[in-house]
Formats: sequence, C-alpha cells, structure tokens
Amino acid sequence: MPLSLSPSTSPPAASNLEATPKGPDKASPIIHLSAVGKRFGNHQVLADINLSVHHSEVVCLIGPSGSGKSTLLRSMAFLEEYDEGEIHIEGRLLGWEIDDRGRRKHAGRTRLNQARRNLGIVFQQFNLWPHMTALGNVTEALVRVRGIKRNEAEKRAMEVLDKVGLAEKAKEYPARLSGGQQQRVAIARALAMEPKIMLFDEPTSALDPELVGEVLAVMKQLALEGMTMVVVTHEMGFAAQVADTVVFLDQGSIVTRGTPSEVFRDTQHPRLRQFLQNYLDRNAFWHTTTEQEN
Amino acid sequence: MTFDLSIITANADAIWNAFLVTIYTWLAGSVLGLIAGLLIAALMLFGGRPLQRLLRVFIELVRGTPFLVILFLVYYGGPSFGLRLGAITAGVVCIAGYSSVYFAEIFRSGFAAVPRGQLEAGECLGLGRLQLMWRVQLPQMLVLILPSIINMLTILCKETAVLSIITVPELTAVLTGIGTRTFTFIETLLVLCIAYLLLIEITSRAGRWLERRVGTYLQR
Amino acid sequence: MFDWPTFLFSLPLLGKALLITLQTSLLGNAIGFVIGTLIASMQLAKMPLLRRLGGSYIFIFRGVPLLVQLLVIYYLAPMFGLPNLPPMVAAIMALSLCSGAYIAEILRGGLLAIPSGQREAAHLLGMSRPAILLRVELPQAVQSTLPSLVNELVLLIKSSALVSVVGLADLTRVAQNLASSDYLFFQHYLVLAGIYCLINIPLTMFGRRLERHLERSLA
Amino acid sequence: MKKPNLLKLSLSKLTLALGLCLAATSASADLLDDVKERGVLNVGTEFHFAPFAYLDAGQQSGLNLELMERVGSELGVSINWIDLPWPSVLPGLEAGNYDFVAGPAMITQERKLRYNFTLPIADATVAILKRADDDSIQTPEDISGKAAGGGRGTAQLEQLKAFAAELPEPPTITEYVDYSQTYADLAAGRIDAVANSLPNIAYTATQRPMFEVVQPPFGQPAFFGYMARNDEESASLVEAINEVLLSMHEDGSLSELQTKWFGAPMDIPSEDFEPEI
Repeated sequence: MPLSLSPSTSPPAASNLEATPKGPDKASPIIHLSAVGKRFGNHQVLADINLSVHHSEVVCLIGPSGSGKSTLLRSMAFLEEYDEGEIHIEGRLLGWEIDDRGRRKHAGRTRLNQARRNLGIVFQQFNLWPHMTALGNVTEALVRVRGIKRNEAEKRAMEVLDKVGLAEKAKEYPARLSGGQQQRVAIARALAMEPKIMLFDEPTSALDPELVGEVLAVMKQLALEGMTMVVVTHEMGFAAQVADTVVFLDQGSIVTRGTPSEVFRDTQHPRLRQFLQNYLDRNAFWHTTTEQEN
Repeated sequence: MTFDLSIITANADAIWNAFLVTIYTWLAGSVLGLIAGLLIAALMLFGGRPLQRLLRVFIELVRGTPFLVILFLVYYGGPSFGLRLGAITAGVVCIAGYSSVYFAEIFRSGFAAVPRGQLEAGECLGLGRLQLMWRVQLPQMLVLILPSIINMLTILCKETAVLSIITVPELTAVLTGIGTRTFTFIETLLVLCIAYLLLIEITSRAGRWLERRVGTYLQR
Repeated sequence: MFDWPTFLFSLPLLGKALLITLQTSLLGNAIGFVIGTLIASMQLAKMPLLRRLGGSYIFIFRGVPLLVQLLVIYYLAPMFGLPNLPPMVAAIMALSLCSGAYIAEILRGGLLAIPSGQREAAHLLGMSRPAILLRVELPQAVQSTLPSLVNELVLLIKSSALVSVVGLADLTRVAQNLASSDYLFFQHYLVLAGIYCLINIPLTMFGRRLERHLERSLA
Repeated sequence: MKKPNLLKLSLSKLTLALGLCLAATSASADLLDDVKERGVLNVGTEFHFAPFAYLDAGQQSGLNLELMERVGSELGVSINWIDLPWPSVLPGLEAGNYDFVAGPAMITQERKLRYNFTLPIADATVAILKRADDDSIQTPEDISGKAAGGGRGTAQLEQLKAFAAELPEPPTITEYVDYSQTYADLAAGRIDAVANSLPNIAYTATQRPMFEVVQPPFGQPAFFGYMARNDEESASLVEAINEVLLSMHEDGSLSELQTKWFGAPMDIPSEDFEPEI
C-alpha cells in the first residue's frame, strides 16, 4: 500500500496547542498572510501582501526575478524575517510573539519549530547534506527530531524514497546522484516529516532541462494526493496544469491573482502580459504550438 | 673534520627520552589547542557581539606575537602573579594557547564553508543549532579543513624546538647540549635535522592518507 | 605593577633593537622572495632534476625548525668559505633561506593559476623563458598572491625573534637582557609582545584588506 | 607532481652535508697578524655571566670588558664583542665566526685538548646559590632530593651532575640557556639551588640580597680562562694575550680588577698548569 501523504490522514501535529484547530477545516485557510511587508534598508522587498492558502490548494507564485516571490515563500517558513503584517499558520502567528506591552519580539526556538512542523521545504539548491547517503538525509531528522528508532526511521525513509522513485539509490551519496535525483531526495526528506504544507522554492531552476520533468512529475503526484503546496516556479506549464491559484508578483507586491486560466488567458494587466510575453519569446521555438493550443 | 656518529648511540637513552618529550609537548599541546580552537570558533559563531569582539582581540594579539615571546611571558612573566608552571607544562600550555587561535580561524573558515542552505534545510526540519553543528557542519568541515590542520600540526612540531629555550628537555635542547659538551656539533645537528624531517614527513603522509579516507563521500 | 621609569628608560634601547629586527626580517623577506622565485620556477620546470632539486629545497627548509636552521647556518657557514660571518648576515641568510621555501610554495600556486595560453602567446612573440617568467608571469603571480606574501612577512617578523642564537641583538634579545638585569620579566616581555603586535596587527589587517580587494576585483 | 621520496631526500640531504664538510677550507695566515692588520679583535662571549660580562641596564659591563680593553690597547686593536647564548659560543669559535672567546670558560682537561686556553684570569670553583629565606639548605649536600639548575653546555653543570650523582637522593637538574634564567627561576621558586662558579654567585648575592651563597664550594678547585682555537694560526694570539696577562700579574692590575669585581684578589696560577677536572 502506497504511503498516503494527504494531510487529512497524517497524525495531528502539536496537539497540545490550544489554537490548533482539530482536524481538517476546509473553510479556514491553513496559511494566512495579512499585510505582510519586508524591507532591506531602504529597499521595500515585500509590500502589503495578503494571501490565503487553503487545504489541498496548490498556489503557484510567478513573477520576474527580483519580484520578491522567493522572499515571500521563505517568509512563510520564517527563513526571512518579515517585519510588517502577520503570517498565521493554522491560526498561529509565525516567528513572532506579542509581549505584554503589545510589542513584537522573536518567538522562542521551540515555538518556531512547532510552527515549522507543519511545513516541508524544498530549495532551489537541494541543500542535501553531502556527507550522508540519500537514506541518511531522509532519516536524520526522523531520528534526531522525532526521536524515532533508527531502524524504524529507515523503514519509513525507504517508503518515502520509494514514492519519489529512488529506493534503489538509498545508499548513494548525493555527489553520485543527478540533480533531478538529488531534488527528489530533498523532497523525500521533507515529506518524511509528514508536513501539512509543502513549500517549493524554484525547485527546478538549478536543473538541466532534461531533468526537470522527473521532479515536476513527483510534484504533480503530490498535488493529486491533495497536498497543500505553495510553489515558486518559472515552469508556466506546471503552473497552468497543476495550480489552483496563480499569483503574479512584481516589485514586491501582488499584481494579480486567479485561476490559471484567468491569469494566463484573460489577463488585461500590462505588467503580467509583458512578463508572459518575455517568457514566451524566450521559448520562441515552440511559440507557434502553444498558440495553436491556446 | 671528523664525523663521529658513535656519540649518538652512546647517548641513545637521553635522546630517546628527549624525543618522547618532543612528541608529548607537541601532541598534548596540539590536542588541547584543537579543543580550545573549536570552542573559540563556536563561541564566535554563537556568542554575542561583546564576546566576539573580545575573542577577536585575543586572536589578533596572539597572532601578532612571536611564539618565543609568548613562552617568555608565560614561563618567566607568569611567576610575577603566581603562575608557576613547570617547563614542560608551560610548553604544553603555550603550544595549546598559541595554536588555539590558528585552529579557531581554521574552524571558523570551515563553518563558513558549509553552505548556509544546508543549515536552513536542517532548521526547517526542526534540527537544533548544536545538532546541526555536530551532525552537519563538523563532519563536512573536517574534510575541508583537514589539510590546514595537518599543516598547522607540522608547524607546531617545529615550534617545539623553541621550547629548548625555556629548559624543556626536548630534542633540540638535549642534542645541542650533547653537542656542546662533547664538541660534536655537526653530528648532533644533522641528527636533529633528520629527526624533524622524519616527524614532519610522517605527519603529512598520515594526513594525506586520512584525507583520502574521510573524503570518500565527495567522490563521484 | 608597571614600572614607568624603567619602561621609559628601555624605550630607546628597544627602539634601536626594533630597527635591527625590521632590517633582518625585511631584508630576509626580500632575499627570500628572490630565492622563492627561483625555487618556484625550478619546480615548474620541465627537467625532472630541477623539479626534484626544487622539491628537496622546500622539503628541507620547511621541514626543519628555524631554530635548528639558524644553528646549522651559524656552525656550518664557514664551510661555505664564509668565516667571520657577522651575526646580521647569518641571521638574514637563515631567514631568507627559510622564507624562500614558503614563498616558493606561495608563488608556485600563483604561477600555476596563470592560463598556459599566455606563456604560449609570449613564446610565439619570441620572448625567452626567463623573460616570460619575469615580465609576464611573475607580476601576475605576485598580484594574485600578495595577501599570502604579506602574511608570510608577518610570520617572518615573528620568526626573527629567534635570531639571537646567532648573536644578533634583536628586539627579543634586548628585552631578554633588560629583563635579566632588573628581573621585571613580565613587564619587559609584555612591552615586547606589544611592540610585535603594533607592527604585525596593522600588517595583518593590510593583508586582509588586500585579500578583500582581490576577491572583489576577481568577482 | 611526484611525491617526495623520504629516503632519497634524507640521503640527498646527508650527501649535501658531507659534501660541505669536504669542501671546508681553512685560512692559512697567522691570526695575530690578521687581527693587527684589520685592527679589530672579534671576541665571542655571553653577556649573561655577571660579573665577567653582563648587561647593566642595557649597557655591556663587567671584568671581561676592562681586561680585554687592556689587551686591546697593548696589541693596538679595538675589541668587537659578539654576544651569544652560551651553547652557541664554542661552536661559533670552532666555526671561525670570531677569533677568540672571552667567556670566560672553566679550564678543564677535556677542553684543554680541544682549545688553546690563556692563563687563568679568576678562580672558578663551583658552589651553590640558594634563596636567602630557604633554611633547608645549609651545606651543598642539602640539595639532595631538591631541584637544581645550571647552564647548558657549561663545565659547572657537569660538576653539579657529578656531585649530584653522589648524593643519597640525586636532585632533579634543569639545564638553562644562560645563568640569568637560572637566577630568575631560583627567585621564582622553580628551583632551589643554582650551581655556578664562586665569583659569579658571590657577585650575584651581593647584587641581590634575596640570594645567598652556600659555603663551602662543592667543586674541585678550578680556574677561568679565555680561549682560542687549538690551531697553529691562533697560537701567536694566545701567546700575545698571555704576555699581557703576565704583565698584569706583575703590575698588580689583575689583582686590582679582581678586587674591584670580586671584593678580594684571587690566588691564581701565572703559568701553565694541569687542571684537576
């Protein structure tokens, strides 16, 4: 029986927290961003971002480079500290605490970790640990964080590796795997922790073109199984096929959002049109085919 | 000029003991220096600003001072405020203190060489700072910094010769002593040179072997 | 604790000794650079014999403690036909021979980093091998390894603390003499350490700035 | 690059050194003539050997300077002092780095075979120096089981070792590069006794009341002399200096110098003698 990764069947995480809603609540968003902003010195990287992500929803963030989409995604894991607005995950404020005087201070590490338990993150550069085998990479946090016995953790890790199609590569070190395989191990590493939400930060940008497909296939499979996903991507095809919502960012703000067909087909927004036109020009050799499809 | 190596065999016991003192001061000093260096590097990574500044000043001061002067300060300056170490102990302490700042710099560069993203990935999986340092940073950086550490060890091996000046009965002290007493300067110096060359060659060979062993995971 | 009159009295003596320390280490470094260039080019030569000679030089002078090297030169120099070797000359000789080995290693790295196309281009223009080395390769190697060379100078200034074994009254020897005449060991050695730091720390910082500058210009 | 072959390299180093030994050439002229021609007598010594040669607030000072000044004026040359750690002084003489050693060094049978000594200039019998407040040492034998120190490569140290071996519980002996360091460690309490020639420690005790000489001396009667290389070129130099010393014996200036530096004139041989040690 294949391991199910849909959030509805994963064990409720952090059940001791009073604010955690019990069981899936399709009505309320699992991630909620309100008026989120961030600046580096004088440069406003993010401005007034409002966004909700619901259970089993797949949200794709697109936009030109430097538009702040990666920063936004990293803020959702508090890898970047947002300094305005609030991000709530499952109803709990992420990364910050409000003290008695109503001032914002850093949440303690345990609190941050509790919030992050819901999240699995996949990075552009894979960020596998090169001195551990694929299996070791997946097992490490199960043993050290979850406190699962090593042989049990390895059994679970093998199931997840099998799911991403890499069971036979379990004993290999990352340096001996292709980029696509490494990224699939990275996905397995995140999945093994049974997150409710998967965040992908340009997961295919560092890959040779012919290796992109195998990673996207795994992601599609996840989406089909009902995983809640936020994906920063340049793969418009993937966004068009898989996303429930596409969000277009430019210069740190959300310019427009909607279903793929709303965004890709019907948009009247000039900056988005410009962005998509550039994108199509870059891939001009199959330009005509896409137009026919359209 | 006569060349008479019998003086070496005649004093074999004394020379062997001196050799052991050299090895002891070198290795004990280096191991303590490695531990202290790791501690300094970790404190500079996790400690607050004031602590970082303080350690920075300590590192610069030690790096700016000749090893001989540090020896003089500790061994002859120490008693003026009650620090009365024996010569061998003082030698070990000085080698440890002197090397700790160099090892700290090596460790620091090692920590920095592990890509930030690998730590972020670990953080997101809930691994703690210490767990990450122990399981992710240290094993990787040990491979990266092994050549620097071996190099530093060979430098320290040579620095032990300076301990002869504060009466530590190590190789240089004993052999030059024998040379002056028996007027066999050339023979004793030649043996001295060969002994150090041997020690250093063995160290760097062991280092290269170790590098090959621990670096297996990097091989494609 | 700190005896100011003694300190003020010792300053002119230490000042004179400082000049000797600087003279020895700077000259030692300069001559060491010439030796280093020679050895580095030997190591990169085609002839196996030259390569092996260069390698042996580095092996010996990096493998034997400077203190022992100083003793060897001091005792054996007359066999090179150099009797009555003044202490200053003996000290500079030892420091330059030793630093030559380290500088050779540094320069070798710098020379290896130069694309071979440049040598081929210069060769086609008819330049001789020494001319290529001096006019084309060395300037680039020096530029790219300048931070390491500055670091080597700092190490040499520190190493020069040992030259008193060949009879040179350098900074360390003078401080030692002062300390043994008034027993204010800690004070004199502290001042001594302070003087070395005053020279070495700015030099180190200069080296680091060069390094950053270099990284930026290469990036 | 080829890995350096350890054995080959060590061998090549050995051959290098041996080749150098063979290439050694010796100067052939007469040393006294040489010295007079250049007008400078190069003298090696160690300025940590009060009251013969020491540094008084950075200034070179001591009996050696005054005595050699007289020698210099009689020979018509100036004296150039070269200050070295004692273990380097004798090798430096042999290597030809200077003409003469005004250590002074204790005249021993072994050294007499190796070097050309001048007439004695002072008594060199070895005794013990201790801290004045240390009541546990009253006779030289009391250093049994304690910590003692001496100068590396000195005849005084050899005497101490010979004496220590006779004691019921031999003291631990530390070897120092110079005697200043032994006095420093005696003051710091790392060692309990310093073995050195009586003139040295008597002078040190008058300069530093924290020290005290343990009477009587434990060593054999011995004398200090200066030395040159034991070769034909140096013979005339030693002869010339001996003449100066003899004239100083006669005009009483040697006794004057001894009184000035040691507090009393010393009874020393004015002709060649056979050392007892």
